[in-house]
Amino acid sequence: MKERTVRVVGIFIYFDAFLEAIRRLKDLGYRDLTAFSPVPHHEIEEVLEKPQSPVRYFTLGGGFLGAVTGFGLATLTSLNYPIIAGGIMTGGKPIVSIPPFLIMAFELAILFGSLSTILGMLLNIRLPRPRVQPGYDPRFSVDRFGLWVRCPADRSGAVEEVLQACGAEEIRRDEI
Amino acid sequence: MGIDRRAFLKVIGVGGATTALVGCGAEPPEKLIPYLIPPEELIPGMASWYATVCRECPAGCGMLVKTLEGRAIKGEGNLAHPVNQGRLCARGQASLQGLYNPDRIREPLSRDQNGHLHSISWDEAEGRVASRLADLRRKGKADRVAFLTPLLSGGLDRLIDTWLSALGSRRRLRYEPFAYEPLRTANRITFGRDAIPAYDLEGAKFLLSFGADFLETWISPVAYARGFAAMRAYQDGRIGTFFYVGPRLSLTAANADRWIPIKPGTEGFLALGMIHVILGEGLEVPLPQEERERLKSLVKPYPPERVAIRTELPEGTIFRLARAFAREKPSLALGGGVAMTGSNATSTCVAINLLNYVVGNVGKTVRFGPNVTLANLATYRDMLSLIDAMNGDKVEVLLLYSTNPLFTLPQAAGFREALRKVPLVVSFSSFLDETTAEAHLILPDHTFLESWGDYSPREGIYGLMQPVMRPLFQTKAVGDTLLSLARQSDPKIAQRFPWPSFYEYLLEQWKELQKRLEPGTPFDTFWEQALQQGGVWKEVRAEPVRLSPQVFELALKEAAFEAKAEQALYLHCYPSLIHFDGRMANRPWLQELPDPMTQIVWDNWVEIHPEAAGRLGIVEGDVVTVASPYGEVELPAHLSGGVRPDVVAIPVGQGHTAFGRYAEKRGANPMALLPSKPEPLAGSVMVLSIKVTLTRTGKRHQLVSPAGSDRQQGREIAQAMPLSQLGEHTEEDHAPKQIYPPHDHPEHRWGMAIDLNACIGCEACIVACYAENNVPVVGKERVQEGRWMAWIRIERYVEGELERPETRFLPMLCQHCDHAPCEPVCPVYATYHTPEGLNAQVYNRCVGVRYCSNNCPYKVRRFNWFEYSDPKSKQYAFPEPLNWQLNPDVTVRGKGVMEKCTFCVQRIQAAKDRGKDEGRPVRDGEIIPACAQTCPTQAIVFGDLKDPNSRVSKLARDPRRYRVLEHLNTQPAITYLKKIKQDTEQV
Amino acid sequence: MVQLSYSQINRDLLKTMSPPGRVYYTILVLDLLVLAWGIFAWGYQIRTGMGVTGLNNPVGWGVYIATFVFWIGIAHSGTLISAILFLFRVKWRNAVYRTAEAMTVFALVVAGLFPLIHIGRAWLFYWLLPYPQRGYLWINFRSPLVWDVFAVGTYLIVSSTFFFTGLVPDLAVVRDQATGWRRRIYGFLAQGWMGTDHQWRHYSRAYLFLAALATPLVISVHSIVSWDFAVSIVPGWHSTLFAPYFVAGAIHSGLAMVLTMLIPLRRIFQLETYITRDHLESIAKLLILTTLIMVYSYLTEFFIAWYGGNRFEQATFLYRAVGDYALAFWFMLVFNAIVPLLFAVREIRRSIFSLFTISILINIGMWCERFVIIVASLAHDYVPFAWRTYKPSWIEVSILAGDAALFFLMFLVFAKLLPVVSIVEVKELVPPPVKEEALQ
Amino acid sequence: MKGVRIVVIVVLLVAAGVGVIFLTASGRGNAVEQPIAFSHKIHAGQNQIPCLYCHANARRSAVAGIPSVQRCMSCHRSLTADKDKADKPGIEKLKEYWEKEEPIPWVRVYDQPDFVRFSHKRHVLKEIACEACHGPVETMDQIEAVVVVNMDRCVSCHMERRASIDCWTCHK
Repeated sequence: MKERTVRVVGIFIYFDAFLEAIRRLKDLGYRDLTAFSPVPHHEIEEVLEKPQSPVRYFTLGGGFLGAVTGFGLATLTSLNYPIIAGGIMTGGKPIVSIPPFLIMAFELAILFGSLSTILGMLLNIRLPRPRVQPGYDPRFSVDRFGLWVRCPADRSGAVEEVLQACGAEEIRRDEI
Repeated sequence: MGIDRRAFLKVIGVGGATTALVGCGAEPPEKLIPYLIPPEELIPGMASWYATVCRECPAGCGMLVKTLEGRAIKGEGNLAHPVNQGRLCARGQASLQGLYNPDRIREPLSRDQNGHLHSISWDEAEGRVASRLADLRRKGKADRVAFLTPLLSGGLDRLIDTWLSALGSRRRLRYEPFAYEPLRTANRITFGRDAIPAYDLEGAKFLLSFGADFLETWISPVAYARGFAAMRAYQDGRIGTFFYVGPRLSLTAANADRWIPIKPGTEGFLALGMIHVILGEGLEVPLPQEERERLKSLVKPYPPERVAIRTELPEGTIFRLARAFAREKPSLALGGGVAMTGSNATSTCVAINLLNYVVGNVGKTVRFGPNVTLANLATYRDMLSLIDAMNGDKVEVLLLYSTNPLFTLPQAAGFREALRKVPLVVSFSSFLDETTAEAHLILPDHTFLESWGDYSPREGIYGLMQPVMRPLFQTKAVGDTLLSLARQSDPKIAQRFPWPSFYEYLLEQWKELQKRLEPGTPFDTFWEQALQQGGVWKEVRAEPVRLSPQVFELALKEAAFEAKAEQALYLHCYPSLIHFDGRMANRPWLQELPDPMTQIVWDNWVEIHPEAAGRLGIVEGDVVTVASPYGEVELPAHLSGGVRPDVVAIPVGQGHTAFGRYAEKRGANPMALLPSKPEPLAGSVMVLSIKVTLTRTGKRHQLVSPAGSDRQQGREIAQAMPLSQLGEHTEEDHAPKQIYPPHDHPEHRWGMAIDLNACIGCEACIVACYAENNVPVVGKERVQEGRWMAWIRIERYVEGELERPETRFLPMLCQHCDHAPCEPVCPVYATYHTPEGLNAQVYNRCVGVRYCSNNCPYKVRRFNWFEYSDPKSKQYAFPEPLNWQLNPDVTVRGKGVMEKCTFCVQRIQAAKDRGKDEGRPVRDGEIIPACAQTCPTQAIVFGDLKDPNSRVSKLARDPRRYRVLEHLNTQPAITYLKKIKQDTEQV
Repeated sequence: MVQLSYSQINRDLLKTMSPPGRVYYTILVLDLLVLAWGIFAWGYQIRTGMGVTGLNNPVGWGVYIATFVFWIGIAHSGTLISAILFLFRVKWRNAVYRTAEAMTVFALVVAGLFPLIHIGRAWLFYWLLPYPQRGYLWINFRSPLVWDVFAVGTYLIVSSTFFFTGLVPDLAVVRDQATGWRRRIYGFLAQGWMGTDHQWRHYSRAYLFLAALATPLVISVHSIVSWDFAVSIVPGWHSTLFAPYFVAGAIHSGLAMVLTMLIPLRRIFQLETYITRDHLESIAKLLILTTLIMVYSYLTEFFIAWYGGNRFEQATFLYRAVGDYALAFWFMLVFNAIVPLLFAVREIRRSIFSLFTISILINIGMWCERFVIIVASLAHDYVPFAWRTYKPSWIEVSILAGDAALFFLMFLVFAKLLPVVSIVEVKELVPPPVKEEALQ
Repeated sequence: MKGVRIVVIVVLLVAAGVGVIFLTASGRGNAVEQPIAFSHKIHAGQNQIPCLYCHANARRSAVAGIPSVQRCMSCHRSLTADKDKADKPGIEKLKEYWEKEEPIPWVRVYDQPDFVRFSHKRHVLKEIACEACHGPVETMDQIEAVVVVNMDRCVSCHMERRASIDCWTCHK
């Protein structure tokens, strides 16, 4: 059996204090930090030193897939019913008419790109889920900054101390 | 009473009437009704054709009727018939709508005390007539029976005469509203012949019509149209010249090189003035000296300068006309149309006869011998004496057959009042027209398509009529009714009529004919041949005629015009191409057919020159009271440069007060305005003999036409070229550079060529298309809204200034473009290009986005704005039994679907099918779309453009070729040939 | 902007979602009545046929398609504000983008109905979709209408996604303030959003990419809509100018519509502190730009029609100016290209009244532009014999009204159920509370 | 997860809708009560009467045709077997129709919509077996449309046999 871990929750009013707390905990070697804020702040990311989001690859992949699908769909279906010149002749235009089919490619590239971006985001942040995780404080979405620190139970006191030192408004310890 | 559908199904067997469903839907299970005993030679799904004679006007064109499973579905001209040689006019095409008219009288009717009509049995109806006739005979008053028929000839004509004289009466009148009395009388005066000769338009080099609308209604329009087209065809560097003299720009006039709007009633002076010039300049053919001198003195009072004043024409015109007429031999002057029915009509016709005579046309382009049957007609004066007799209680029984004098006689003649005095009026009419509506007993005849009979439009032509289908209703052929009445009469009469049916009687008549014409042929062969080819014809030689001494007594008087006021305008009532004398006003196809000149549909109007209208403060659509000394009518005004400023024109044929849902309450009947007094010499109606005043009523009436603009605004849609430029050089086609490589048409590339020089704008093609392709009639309001459904239209454009308009006609239909703009815009491939070069429209695939129509530069696509195909719909276009005419080879389109010309793909399919059966390719000329088939002038040619030797390919290389809106690179399959402009200044 | 605290923003902006009063319900009921009438009119049209409209043979498209293009145009400014200005980091967008984005989605929904409404056999609309149909048939990808299906469909999906994505953090705000069943519903909609650094990190990326994708999309959509006309051969339609001209026009009308919607909205919800006169002025400034593009487009169009020497083109433009639809033409010219230039005057672009009035005039003018382009070109095209004019029928008017009612219905519902101003993004504009300051 | 579930449900609904569109209007089997219980099994199966004997027009016309009552009677009048057996109500009925001089109101089983142009002749002459579209008629007592003759079927067969698949070959 592994060592029992607990979650220490610190709630902050002030952003600088909040950042300071993160910085200090990081310096102390705490890796499992989750920062809550009502608005996105680059500073948090910087402090946490997280890698760049991989959502971009989803976008790229989706876009590429969409372009291929769009062009392929238009081309293959045009060749599906061969009356003259391998398809259905309209207005003397070639059966595989590149310019309009590029429009299909473009539109589906955008569509697939967007949808896979969303998909990528959802996969990455493990959403959607029906409800918030226990221990989430509704104030996080209003004006409070929150910090979860997962640490072995015996280290929780030290964490609380750091939080306290940085001026956390409220400190709580959840069993998990 | 409804149609006996069950009985009908017994006949038609499998197939059934066309249902109208587009799209996939659950349909109730259909019944399959087999034949009890299959008729021989009748295979369900295979068409049979029967030859008969069109009886919609006295021209007597031969007709072939296509029937499928016992239903007549399409009428076409009989190629073997000498009159029309395979062509039919718009009215002939519409004869099927007489047969299937929803307002037909379906069984015998009798009028009760309250004036209501109710149905009775045939036995009872005949019994009542028979007993009255017997009664009269007992009282010795058998001569008080009068029988009024239209122009008949052959079996039925003879039977009626025999029957009537057996009864003891001679009051038999063959009545036609347009009986050409002045022409006949003039021929008697000039040549001693009470006859109308054959006119050879084809042979003439110079044609001069004095108000004879030979392309519309005059005598035999289909035959003349053919002759006219041949005369106008480009040959050896020239085309025939045609001048039209008359007060109104009729369709015929519009086809002339020059319309000379002469002062009404002065045509005779022009003719005499021309003779004056011809004789004076020695341009005449050699004439006996004495005759020449007498003629010279006859025309002496008419020197050109005096004629110029009378006719209001420049003197030079008279000289030029005379010289051209004499020089261009043989020429032909035509007269005796309704524009020439004033008080001096006969003398005018005599003058025209003399004009033909002095340049030697008589015997060449005017041929007595193969005379037109019209000479048997009663004159208007005969009608007046009948009216007198009726008023004098000398007519106890009036029998009316297919004639509507109440509508077609001048109302001042008093037929209505006289009719009320007749104790028993019996009508054999198929429709409840005005006169029939006054009858006491109605014994409805079959329509001609259901009847046996024969008709001879002129000497040597014996057209045979056979029923093309079983009678639709409880009607009875008039011949059979007469025979039945004879049988019910006393035995002395009965034994004179031993024939069990009119058919037997007809056979006997034809046995005599066979003895006369082909004594060597067995009768059965003769009869079968006649049935197959639609009659028998024998060459009749022209007989020489000489001037009758009577002619020199000619004294041409100034025409007299009666008027209520000084400022009055000449009234010109004319039979229109579409409605003729009004007998077909109940045909929806014709009602919806735009008048060829004004383009107005479903209506009647008074045409007035803008100048006169401006003076009177009248604008388009103002309802005006037209008042003559004899009566007045209210009609909407239509402004047009097509009449002289001192003339107003009203078409005859509308203004019915009875005659069914389609005919009633459309304008007014101008017969109310005409005088009762006949023309003194010929005894005809003096149609153009009064002046009328126009006053605004303050009411407005929308006159509706499908035409957006009658000017082409320099867009060169309908093109023409001067004769002089033709043959100068032929331009090579520069194939434009294409972005995309051309695509192949593996087997055929169907195409069409339309010769604008041949198109006379008669619109027969439109009706033929309606009939062939189940095109719905939508009604006046819909046309106004821009929802006209015609797949082919005749675009009429006016060029030049108002004083000297040049009219161009352009048949516009789907161009079946190789690069069709409509095709790529369809999201669901409902329209596409077939391997044979057709622009296809698949109705059941169409979702109705209408983009194709927007993108069609020719605007030939038609959208189903309403549900025209569902009997449950309020807008149902084919009320029973009109729906029986529907062509089962063509879908009846449902609402929300685009449709358009298919080049009659069903005919292409049928021809290919025949070819496959016979193991051969389709032959050139084998496929004829409905429009091309009926075209009286053969302006439309269809064929395979891939075959360089096909007629259409050759025409597509003609130096006159052009394509409409060619710069759009739509590459249409239709090549137009430019109209040729005769250089009239040289005349 | 006045310095506000996070909680103040929260309070103020959530207030718009407080239970509505009687006026709201009255408007809602009226709106529903109009909508119901429009639905009835549509039903009647389907039953009887397209003949109940004023459309006819040359004029196959009328106010339905004109309004379709109009709504699509309206939609564009939403994306412009939410996506393009986002990419350019324009600050003033944060307060207004939610409304603009909502307008995009709603406008697309009502616009998307028109192709359905105007087709002759509306019950077969699904034949236009790409799926294997009976008998090996597919749709024709060469048809601009299929491009429309794809473009508008993509646009609707992407902008709804974008809209919803932007909403999620706000939904979490609402969830956290709500109670009972509302909490459960918003909780479900917020999909467990907690605002963790992890979530924000991916979210910001995704949002950025969506914005980046939406930008070319919005340009392509109106280009494709313009190609409905430009790839045809109808004089007055067949023009290479159309794509940029339509995109500019779309943004022009869309910005005007944003003004038309925002001005009453800020008044009703007392959001003057958030949507300030400066915001409105910024939009007005953008409008000057689009107006100049419009002026340029019009002039180019006229010049080419004249200089091109094509008689049909010339006739079409002459007909527009003096023909049956001259009134609409002059409305278009004056309202789109002349009146908005008044915004050059500072007082005018800062006056709420004149902003509102001119925005409405631009809306009218832009609708007239689409009407003139469609109807006047079709009424008089190549063959003079086939010319005929078109007048919308009461059915068309009813359906247009119903469709507009649907738009306002969605807006009314939106205004009460969702935060009309992005709470998160407004907070972003405010510097986070800092201890040093508090100490001072 | 709920969201996923909803997506799945929506996808399923759409699929079901498309399925319904595909499956409806396919003209599937509709055995109906005929006025006379005529058995193809007896005629075509047991007695081996060729199809074209009764449906003679199939090789001459677009319409295959239903045999006339006369044709039925031409056999049944002379068949002595009919006289012996009393338990043949169908034949009794047939004779009734014949005597009343009334055609028999058969109910159509195989039908094509009005917009379809189909010629039996062309197919029979190309020796397409009747069963290809009409199914094993000779095994059926009561005729039933077992083969779905819709555009899928027409086109696939036309493609296989390299017959024309031009729309206007079959649509009018």
